[in-house]
Amino acid sequence: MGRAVAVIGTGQTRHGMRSEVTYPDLIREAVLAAFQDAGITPDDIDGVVSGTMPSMMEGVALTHFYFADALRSVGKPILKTETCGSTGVSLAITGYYWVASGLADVVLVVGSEKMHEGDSQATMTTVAEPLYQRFFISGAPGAFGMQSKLWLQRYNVPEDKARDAAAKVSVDHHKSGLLNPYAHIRKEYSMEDVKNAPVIVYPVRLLDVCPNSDGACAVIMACEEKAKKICSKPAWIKGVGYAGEEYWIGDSDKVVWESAVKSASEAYKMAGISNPRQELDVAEIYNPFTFQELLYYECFGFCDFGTACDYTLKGTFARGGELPCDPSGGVLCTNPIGATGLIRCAEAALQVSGKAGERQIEGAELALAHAMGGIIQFNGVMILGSKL
Amino acid sequence: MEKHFHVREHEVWLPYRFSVGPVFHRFYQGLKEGKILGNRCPKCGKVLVPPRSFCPDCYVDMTDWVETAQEGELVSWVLGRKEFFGMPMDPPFIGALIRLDRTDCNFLHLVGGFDLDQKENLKKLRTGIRVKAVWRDDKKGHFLDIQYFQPI
Amino acid sequence: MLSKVAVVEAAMMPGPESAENYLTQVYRICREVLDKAGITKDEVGTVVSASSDVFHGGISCANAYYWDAGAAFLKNASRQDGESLLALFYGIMRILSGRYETALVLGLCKGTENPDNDLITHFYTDPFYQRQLGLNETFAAGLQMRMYMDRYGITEEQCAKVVVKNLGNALRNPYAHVKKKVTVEEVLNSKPVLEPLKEMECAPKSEGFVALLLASEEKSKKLTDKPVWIKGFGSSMDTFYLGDRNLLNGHLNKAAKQAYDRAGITDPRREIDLVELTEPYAFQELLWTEELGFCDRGEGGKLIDSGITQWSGGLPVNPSGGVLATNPYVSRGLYRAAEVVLQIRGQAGERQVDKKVKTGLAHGTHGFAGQFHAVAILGS
Amino acid sequence: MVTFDKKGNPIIETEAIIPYQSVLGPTWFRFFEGLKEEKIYGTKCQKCRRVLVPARAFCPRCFLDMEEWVKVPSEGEILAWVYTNYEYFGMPTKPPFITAIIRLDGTDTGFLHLIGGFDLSDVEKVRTRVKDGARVQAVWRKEKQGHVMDIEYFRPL
Repeated sequence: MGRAVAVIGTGQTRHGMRSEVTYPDLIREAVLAAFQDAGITPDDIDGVVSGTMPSMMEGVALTHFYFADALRSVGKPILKTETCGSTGVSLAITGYYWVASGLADVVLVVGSEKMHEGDSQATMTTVAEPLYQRFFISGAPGAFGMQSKLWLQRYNVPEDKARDAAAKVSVDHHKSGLLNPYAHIRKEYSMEDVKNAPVIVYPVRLLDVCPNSDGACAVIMACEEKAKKICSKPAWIKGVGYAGEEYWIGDSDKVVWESAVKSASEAYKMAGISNPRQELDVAEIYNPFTFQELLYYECFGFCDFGTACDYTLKGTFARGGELPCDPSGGVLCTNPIGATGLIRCAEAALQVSGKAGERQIEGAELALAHAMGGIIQFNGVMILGSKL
Repeated sequence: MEKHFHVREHEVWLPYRFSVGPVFHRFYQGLKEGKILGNRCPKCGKVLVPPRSFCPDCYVDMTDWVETAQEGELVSWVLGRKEFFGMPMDPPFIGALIRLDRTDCNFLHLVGGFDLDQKENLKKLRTGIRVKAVWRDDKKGHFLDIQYFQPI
Repeated sequence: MLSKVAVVEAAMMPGPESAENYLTQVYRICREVLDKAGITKDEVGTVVSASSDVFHGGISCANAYYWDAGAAFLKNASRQDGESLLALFYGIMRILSGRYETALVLGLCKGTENPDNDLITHFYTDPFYQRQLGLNETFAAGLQMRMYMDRYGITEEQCAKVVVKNLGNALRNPYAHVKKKVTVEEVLNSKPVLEPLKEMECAPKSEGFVALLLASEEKSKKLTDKPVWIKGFGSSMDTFYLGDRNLLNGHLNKAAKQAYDRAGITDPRREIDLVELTEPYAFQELLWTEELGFCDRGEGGKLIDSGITQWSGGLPVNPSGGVLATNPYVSRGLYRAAEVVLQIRGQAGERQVDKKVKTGLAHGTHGFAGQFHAVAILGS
Repeated sequence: MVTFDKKGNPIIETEAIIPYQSVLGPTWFRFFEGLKEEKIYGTKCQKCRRVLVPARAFCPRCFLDMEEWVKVPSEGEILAWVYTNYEYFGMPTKPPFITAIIRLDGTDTGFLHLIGGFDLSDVEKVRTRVKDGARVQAVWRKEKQGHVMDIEYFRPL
C-alpha cells in the first residue's frame, strides 16, 4: 500500500497585507523557511507541487510559469494542482501520492495567495457559471449563509444558541491567533463584539468571516527512508481523504454534507481512527465562516449531528478542551486561499512534531488537517501523526 | 462573430492591485531619470536587467545595483504586422531581445526609429547589429519610457 | 518504472467548434471511455483532470464546474491546471501508490468559448515587465524562430514543410480541426503575424475533450487484451523571464532524459517508432525533434527534408496532424498521448501508420517558447 | 503606472476584461426557451427517478442520459434563504436582495433564485416576512429573453 510519507519541514510567511513585496518574493519567503526548517537544499528536491486559487484571482495565468524561480522548480518536474478553496489540501495530497508512488523521494509543496492583489468576492462570483447560479450567489458568504440556515432548520437548533456558539468559535479562534506569530488578524474580541458586528449576508456577521490575507506556505515531504535520515521528528501522513459533490448547489445535502463526511471517513479508515474525538489530539479545520466550523464538528464525527453548539459552548473544541480545534487561530485569523489548506497541514505537522511554539497543544500525537472549496462542494482531509 | 448555434456572450472583468516591490519600483524610478538599472548577483556575479529581488539561479538576494549601458546587440526580433491584445504599440512594430553591454541576460524591448514599411530598412536588421535606447520626453516610470532601441 | 501502469482505453472528441455545451461534452467523453472499457463510473477508482481556469469559458475553478460531469461525484479526485500530460502523470502516481486500481484521466478545453489563445497567454506575463511590452506565446515563438533560423540556417521552407505535412496528415484524422492539402508556397505566402511567423504556421484554437482510462497491471488484464504500458515520463521547468533563457537549448532534453531513463531508452531514434509532439508553431516541431534526440543540434531542418518524419516515413512525427491541425490548448498534450495509444493498439483508423508501432512518444509543452515540457513514453 | 496603497507601498492598479461566450447546447437552450413561455423545465433520471431542475443532459450520480423532460410547477418551498446587503465589484445582482434555495414542487433538488415582492431595505423586517419552509411562487417579467432572470423573483404566498 504505497510508501510511508512524512512532512519533514514547513515554512510560512508572515501572513497579512503584504503589499511591500511582489508575489514571487512572498513565495520565496515560505520556500526559504521550509528549506531552513528541513535542513536540506533545493538539490535534494525531486519535484515541486504548486497551486493557488483560480488564476483569475492572481491576474497572472498559469502561475507556475511566473513562480518557477521562486518555487525553486527550474530543471525539475512540477505538478500544478488546483481545486479551488481546497487547493491547499489537494496540494498536500498530491505531494503525498508523488512520494508514496515511489516516483519521488522528496518533494516541495507550495501553496500561495496574494489576496490583496485581486478582488476575492468578484473572483468567486466567476466560479458560478454565467447562465444561472452567478446571479444568486452573493460571493462566498451567500453560499455559506444558506448552508448554515439549512443546518439550523434541519436540527431545530434555536438561532440564538447557534449565534452564541458561532460567536464563541470566533472569540476562541481570535484568542488563539494571538499565540501564532504568522497569523494575520491578531486581536482579541468579546462575544458581544461578534454578535454586534455588521451583517455581511444575514445571518453572517463581519466577525464570523475570515479576512483576505496575503501569504504562502511551503511543506517538504519525504519517503520513510529519507525522512528518518533528515528529520528527527517527522510528521507522518496517516490518512488522506477527498470528495466532491455536484456543481449545482441545490443537488446535494449540504447539512449531512456528503463530501465532508466521506473525506473524513476515508482518511479515518486509512489512519485506523474509529472515534475521532477521543483519538485525535488536535484539528485544523478550514472554517472561513464560524457557522461552518460547527457543521464540520458534526460532519467529521467529533459529535452527533445537531449537537455541535452544545459541545462548543461547553468548550470541548477550545484550547484546553477535549479536542482543541484551530489552535493556530485558524482561517478566521488568516486566509490566503491557495495556501490556507496547506497551512492547516503545516500546523498539524508542527503540532504532532512538538514544534508549534506557544500554540503547541501539549503531547499532541495525532492531528487532522482539512480544507474546503468549490461552491460548498469539496472537502479534503489529511491525518498526521507523530508515530509511523 | 455570428454562430450557427446558441451562445451567451459575457465577460470576466476583474480589478488588480499588483505589489510592485522595492526592486521594480527603483527600476521604474531609474527609467524616469533616463537610466536603465540592473543588479548583480553577489554569488554568480551575473548582471541581470531588469533587476531582480533574487538571483533565479542562486536564489540569493540581489543587492548590488548597477546602471547598465544603453547600447547593446540585437539578439532576435519579430515584426508585428497584426493588431493583438496587449500589443505595446500599433503595428507595424518590432519586438526584440537585446543584449545590453556588460549584462548577462537578454532585454525584451522594441526596435524602431526607421520606416518599417521600407524593405531596405528591414534588410539591415541582423543578429548582432548594435542598437541604442531612444527615450521619450515624458517619462512615467514605465518600460515604454524607452521608446525603442534604434540601430546605430 | 517501479511497477506497471497501463492505458486500457482512450477516447477523444473532434476539434472543430461544437454546438453542444461544455458539461455535456465532458459527460459524453467520460461515458465513451467507460463504456468502451465496460465499467461503470462507480467502479472508477479516482479521476484526475486537466483544465485551466483561464481557458475555461470565463468560469473560474474549472474543476468545480465539471466535477460531476467528469465522473468524480464523491470520488477522491484531483485536477491539474494547465498542461494535460500532468494529469496523466498524477493519475499514474495515484495508481502506483497502491490505493487505486483505475484512474480516469481527462483533458478538457472548449476553445469555442474562449477568446484568442494569445489574449490569454498574454496573462502568463509578469505584470511589471513583459506585460508592458505585450509579450504573448506567438510573440515569444517568433523570437525563438528567428534565433533558430539564424543560428542553424534553418530555412523558412523547412518550417513550412511541417505545416504541409501536418495539415496533410490531418486529412486522415476524423478528429482533426484544420485539415487540407497545402503547398510550401501557400504557407510562405500566408499572412504575416509576428514575422517570421506566418498565419499558417500558427496553431488554431480548437475544442478538445479527451479521456484515458489507466489501470494497474493486474486490473488491466481484466479490462483489455491490448494494454498500452506507460514506460516512462518526465517533465522539466525552465526559468521564467524569456531573456534569461537559452531558447534553443531549453528543458525538453531534461524532460526527455527522465522519460528515457525510466523507459530504459538509450537510442531514441532507433527505439521509438512514432512521435506525437506539441508544435503550436511549425518550426517548433523541428526544434523539439532535436531536443528529443532524434537528430543532432541544428539538424531539425534536415530531418524533415529527409522525409523520415512523414506519415509513411521511418519515424512518423505527428501522423495525427499534430497541434497545427488541432489545438485544444489545455488538452493538446493528452491528445498526443491518446493518439500514441491508438497507434500502438492499431486502432488509429485511416491515420494508422504503415509500420509496427511498439513504442511511441507523446510530448506536451506550455509557456513561452517551451518554458515547460512534459514527455511520456508508451509501449505495447 | 505606479501608485501607492494605504501602506505607502508601490502598486500597479489595473483591470482585466476578458470576453468569453458560453455555448448553450440543446439542453440549456430548451430550458431557456421554456422560460420565455413561463415554463420551468426539469429532467427526470431513468434510474434514480429524481427530477432535477434546471434541466440536465445527464444525471450526475447515475451518470446516465436524462431524456425525460418534465414541466415543473413554478411554486415551491424555501429550504433556506440569505439576505445580502453589501456590494462588491462586478456583482451581477444589485443589493439588497434575498437569495433562496427553493424546492419546487415535485422536484428533487434545490432551485436557486431570489425572494421578493416586498420592502427589502431592513433586515429585521425581512426576517419577519421570510421564513424557512414558507411557500413561494414565481413572478414572471413581462419582457422575456430566455434568461433565468425572466423570473423576476419568487414571492411568498
